[in-house]
Amino acid sequence: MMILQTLISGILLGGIYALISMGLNMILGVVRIINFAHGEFLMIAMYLSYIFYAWGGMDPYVSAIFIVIILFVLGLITQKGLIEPILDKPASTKIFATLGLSIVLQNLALMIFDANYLSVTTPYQSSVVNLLGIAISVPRLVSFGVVIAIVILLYLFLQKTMVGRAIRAVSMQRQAAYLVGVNVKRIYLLAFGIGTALVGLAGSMLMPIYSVYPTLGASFVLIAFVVVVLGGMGNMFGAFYGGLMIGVIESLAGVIFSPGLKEVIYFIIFILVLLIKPTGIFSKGKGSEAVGL
Amino acid sequence: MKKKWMLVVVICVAMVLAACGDETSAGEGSEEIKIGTVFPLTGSLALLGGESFRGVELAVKEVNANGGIDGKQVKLVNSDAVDADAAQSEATRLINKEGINLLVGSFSSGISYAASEVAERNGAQYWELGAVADNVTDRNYQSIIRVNPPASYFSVTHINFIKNVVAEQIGKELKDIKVAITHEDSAYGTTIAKEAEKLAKEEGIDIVTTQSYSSTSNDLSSVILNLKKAQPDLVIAVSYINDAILLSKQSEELGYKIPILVGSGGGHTLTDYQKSVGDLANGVFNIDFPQYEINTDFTPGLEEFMKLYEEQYGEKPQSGHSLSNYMGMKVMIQAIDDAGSVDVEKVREAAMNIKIEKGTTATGWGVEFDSESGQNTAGEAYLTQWIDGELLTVWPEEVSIHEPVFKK
Amino acid sequence: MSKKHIFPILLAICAALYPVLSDDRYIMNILIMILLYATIASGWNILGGYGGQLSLGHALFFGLGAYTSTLLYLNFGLSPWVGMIIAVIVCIIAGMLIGIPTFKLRGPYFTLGTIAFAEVIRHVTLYWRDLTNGSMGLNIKYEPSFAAMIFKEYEYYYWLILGLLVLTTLLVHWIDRNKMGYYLKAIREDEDAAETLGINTSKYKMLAMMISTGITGLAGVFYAQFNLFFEPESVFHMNISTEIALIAIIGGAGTVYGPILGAFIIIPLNEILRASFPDIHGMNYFVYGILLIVIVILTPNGLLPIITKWWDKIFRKKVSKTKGVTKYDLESQ
Amino acid sequence: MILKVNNVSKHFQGVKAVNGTSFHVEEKEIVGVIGPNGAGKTTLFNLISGSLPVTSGTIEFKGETITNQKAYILCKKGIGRTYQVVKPFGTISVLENVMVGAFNKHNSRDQAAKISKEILKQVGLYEKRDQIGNSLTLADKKRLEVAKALATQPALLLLDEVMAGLNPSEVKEILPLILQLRDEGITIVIIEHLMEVVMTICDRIVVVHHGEKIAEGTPKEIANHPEVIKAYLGDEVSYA
Amino acid sequence: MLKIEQINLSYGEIQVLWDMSLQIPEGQIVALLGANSAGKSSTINAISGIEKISSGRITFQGKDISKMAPHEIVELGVIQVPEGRKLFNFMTIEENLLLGAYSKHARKDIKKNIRRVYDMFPILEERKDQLAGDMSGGQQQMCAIGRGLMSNPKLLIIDELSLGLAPILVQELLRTLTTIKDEGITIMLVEQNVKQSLAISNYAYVLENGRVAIQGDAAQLTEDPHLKKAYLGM
Repeated sequence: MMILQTLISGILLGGIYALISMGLNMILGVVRIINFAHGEFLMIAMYLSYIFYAWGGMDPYVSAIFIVIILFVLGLITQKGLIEPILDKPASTKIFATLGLSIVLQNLALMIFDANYLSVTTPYQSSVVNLLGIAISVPRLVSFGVVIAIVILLYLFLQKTMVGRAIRAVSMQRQAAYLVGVNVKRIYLLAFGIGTALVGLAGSMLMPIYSVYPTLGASFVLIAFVVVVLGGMGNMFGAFYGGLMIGVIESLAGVIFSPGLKEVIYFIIFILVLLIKPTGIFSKGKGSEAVGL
Repeated sequence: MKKKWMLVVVICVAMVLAACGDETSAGEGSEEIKIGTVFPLTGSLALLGGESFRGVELAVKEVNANGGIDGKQVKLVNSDAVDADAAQSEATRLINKEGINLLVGSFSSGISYAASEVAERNGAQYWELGAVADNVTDRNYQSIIRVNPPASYFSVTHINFIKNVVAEQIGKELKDIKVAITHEDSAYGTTIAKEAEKLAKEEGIDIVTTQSYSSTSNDLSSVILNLKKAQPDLVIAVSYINDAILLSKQSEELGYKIPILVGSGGGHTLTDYQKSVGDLANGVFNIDFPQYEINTDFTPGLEEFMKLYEEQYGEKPQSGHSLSNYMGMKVMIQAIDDAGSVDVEKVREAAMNIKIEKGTTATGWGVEFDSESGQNTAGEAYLTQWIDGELLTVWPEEVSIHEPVFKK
Repeated sequence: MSKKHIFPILLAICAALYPVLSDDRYIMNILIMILLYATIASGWNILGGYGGQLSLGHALFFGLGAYTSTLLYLNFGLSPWVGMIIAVIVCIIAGMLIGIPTFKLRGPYFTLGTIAFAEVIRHVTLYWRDLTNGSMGLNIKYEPSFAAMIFKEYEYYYWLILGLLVLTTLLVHWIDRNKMGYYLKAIREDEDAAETLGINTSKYKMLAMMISTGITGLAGVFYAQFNLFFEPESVFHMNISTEIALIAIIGGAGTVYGPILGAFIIIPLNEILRASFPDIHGMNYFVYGILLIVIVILTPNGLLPIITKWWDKIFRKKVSKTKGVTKYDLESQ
Repeated sequence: MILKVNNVSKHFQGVKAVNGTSFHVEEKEIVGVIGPNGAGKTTLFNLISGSLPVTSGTIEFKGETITNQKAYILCKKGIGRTYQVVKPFGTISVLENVMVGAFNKHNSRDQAAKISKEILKQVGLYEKRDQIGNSLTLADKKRLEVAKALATQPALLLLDEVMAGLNPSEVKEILPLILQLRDEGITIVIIEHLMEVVMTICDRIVVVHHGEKIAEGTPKEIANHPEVIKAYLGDEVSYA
Repeated sequence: MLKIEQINLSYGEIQVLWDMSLQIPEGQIVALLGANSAGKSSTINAISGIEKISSGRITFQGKDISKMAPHEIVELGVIQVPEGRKLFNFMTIEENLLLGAYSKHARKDIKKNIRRVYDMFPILEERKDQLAGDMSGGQQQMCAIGRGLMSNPKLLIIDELSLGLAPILVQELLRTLTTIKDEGITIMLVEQNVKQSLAISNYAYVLENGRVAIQGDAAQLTEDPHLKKAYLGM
């Protein structure tokens, strides 16, 4: 029972990680930028969610629609203003530009909101469904449902629409994408926008569960990297499986060993995966190598 | 070769800067008493660091409004000590550049260590008003004075509470009571947990499990599942805000009702905690510095402080950190007043001679310094409880305004 | 002694004389920090700048050095002077052990691998309280003595770290002028091509790693003895790793003096910004972040090459390096 | 016999890039390897120089089996090579580029510099020794490739299309250089598309097509070999 | 139809095309021949807008396309089938073909065009759900040509069609090209395989070192002794 409960909690937690990581992965796979400021976009989304709640009395699940749009636009601005000019610069420039962005956003939040932990109160925030003796938190279940929905929608979008195919095409074979008439720059823009919009959605889903504070992003971004590498860089759905895996590993490690060793264990797994199958456990092999990272 | 020229220039510039530095530090002898503050105002410790600083600010405002010390106004020279490194550098700046030899801080033990090292080395004096790690005063530095009670005092209250109140309430022998400890693994959590474990052992209390975790952790489900497995009668939690919230929310989510949860300051005191977890806060105990819903007969001056705070900042205090820093600062001011100088040795001597009875300060603490370590031995941590959304002081009796409530 | 060595020697002498001229401890403290970070960044530079292996996990070795010597001192009373040697050895071995797996990774994978290793060690340190005292950190009691490497006067620290930096710079200078430097640069530019020119790339990367981690560990020991207190967060945190790399990159990675220049920019900048906005919490880092972005975008190769170019333009009328190309092209048509 | 390639194959995920090729090279010979694009010539070089492991077969150098040894070891043993896609060390100077190669046999910087300068004079890059690698023209980058390989002081030099992309006058400049190297005792295997070059300087020619050797012989024999003509100009079929 | 006038192209400081001019008349197959690195790929990348020329002019149906972005040029109907196929290896054959119709003007004809491609290469229809990366070289080349046809091309530029393919297959593919030409699509054939390409071409340019060295009617060039010399040095 205990193990089952652990597994379920792990899977639900993994859903949250997956939601955050899918956006990071989209950006990584298509634009080929390691976005160290990804966690800060999550933080922004949660602050926005708080603002909608505190000033407009809007439930986080309702304001999610606006937040996704706002974050999408923020993503476009970031890509256009910061990322596009440095695409041809050396790796160190890319790393420190996004690291710089994360510092800027973190402290912007501190200046505006102070260091307070802000949270929303919803009637369902501590609701629990009991299933055969296993307790399942309602907001976590909702966010897991949203993750599943997003995975399906993203799948349909990427597989069945022309733009979706173009996004995959750019991540696989940039030059040929040009030759079939894809406006590659616009695809970058779109991918970055979708990536931040996804993390915006993640923020809305997290708001009933967590509080928001300026340095919140830092605690999620490294996990997101682990998830992405585990699932396979640029492999859009690998992030989903990777997220679930890390969630379960984290829960199990906490119960079996000690909660203080969770991070150690998943970082060791991360290193092992990097060494044994750097393309990620869930990649089809050469696929993510072709992504070029 | 040309590269080296650049270095010459850079070094020269640095030297010129250095020369300028010399001049400014020479300027002293004004009609002000300058005191340097070392608090984390940004970064991850900013929330309570800022709250602590406000207490210091208010005490100074108050004394200045009353004519200052011997007619001299007190001027705070502030610094932002985000972490131990910054504290080291800022303390050095305050002492050597601003020519200040009295420092106060700091809320965080790491910052306290770093700043007090600098004070010791530079012949300055460092007053700690909030950090709780015992080790800060265990070093017997002549430069350090601490007003607030350290972590081990928290643990004493924890164990006394179990011994004197809980045992009777749940109808168990002391040795049959199962206690679990969860703590975040920074210095604050670790010290209190370690002390509590030690004291519990002395009292023969059974510690069934100790769970440590990183305070930046996003998920405490494994901690909670481990608690669930251990089936304790009482859980001592040492948490910052984020993990305090997670602990309450997630145990609810995982269908585990903690029988008696006793926090240890930090997160469980904060109104943010109560706001985040809502009704789940009700019934949660907490051991901390004095809070505001307290028997004011025992804490004269508290109401004035509250008024002053709201006037100044337009909101209610987040936690008792501001209050204890306020009280500590007043002790410091008194010491300077008694010494009639800012000479560190005189101030220390004056401080060692201060004797204040318990129940006569805004925190209810008394003052009696241990001349070896510089630790105030008359301070104490109180037990509060969230009752209907309010953090009421419930134990010990002299400060309580409500009986401890136990859910059956 | 040739003429070109005069300037650095003159400079080092000037720097060494500084404490005689001024006894401002605040400035001295900042200078010590600058020299410390210049040393670490110079160490990083060997691997990251010359070898092109962008490590963002160097804090690991900084902390490892600090912990090794301090634990030996606290538990066995071993003098940090001896502890220093042991710390360097420990760091070199750790560097090797980490190098073996991570050098199989290239580009961003390598960077992420180094971050992961540093995180593992940070969390292990936090967890393994019996050995490391966990997050409470280690505190050396302030009892000045030469054997304990604790000095009352800042001058001694200053001279110690200056000496360390000079030695490091000499070493980097030597590497720069010798086979190893050429090989590392070749590896940075193109590993395959380097291999076919007879370079055992794994061996040289490993060598660079070992030297780099040794220096970083040494600096860690100094840091422990200077601050007398440190905790896992203050030595192992990723922010330290990024700051180390940033200093080298902003100054000019892959040049002898770039990291020193970088330290003279970044450390004072931090201090100045912190003092500039005492009332708006976060403003200093906000500005720092913006400056950081602007600098790395405008000068991807660091400031040193640019400054050198200006210098040339102003003081020397040397033919620019690219002029030859056009001339030759005209001929070849 | 300095080099012997025995029945060597290289498969990439089922694609047979090199398929059972055998040939040998005598000391001080210039051997040309020709064949259409994608015939597997460069892969063959990668196998000989140790840049890629073989799938099957053996390679012998100076009578010693060297199959699947690491590239840097082979370089130490005396196999030098150039890349068809030039790989200059872009941000360091031309002289430094060549010195990297020279360190293969010399540890002292001064000596490496001395040798490198001589080689740069030989290939005609001496005047540009202070330019950085990336600033060179394609022709000069090709020269630099040769110079780097030469600096390792090889006994066997593998030249991969060093003349592709050069204009006729540049080609004319580089031909005597190759002959001179041979006279200095270096054995040369050369992949080349410019038939004019191959036909004039090679002692023998190996023709590969679809990863297999289809012909071998003197330039004259090769020029009239029907298989070769077919491979190059295609079948004599007309559709129009 | 396509007119290249005096273009120059450099990669950084390396000039690869020197005052190159050529013309492609509508409804013909024009071959662009030459050894490796002669400038063939640079020429067509300049046409496709992937490389930006430093001077000169490229016009397509009278419109200056030298400053246009690649996707705008595709929109005009100038389609390149790149060297080495460059398929999207982890997509199915059908998805590859569909992506061919990415440009706006081609989307309305998706159904019609995909039918046409499948009729032309029945094997592609058989294997439409397989990953492109798993196909044989010949099938991949068919897929690449098919992808080009999906874009409703007016001018189809085919780079190194014969690369790595068996001669019989090359013959077959070249024969298909004549069919495509007969449907009214102009073709620019970039090839190393001289005889076979000349056999189906109307006109040919031979490049050498970024310049046009020889040009003329295909039939005429076949007999040109220069050509044999250029290729075999005989």
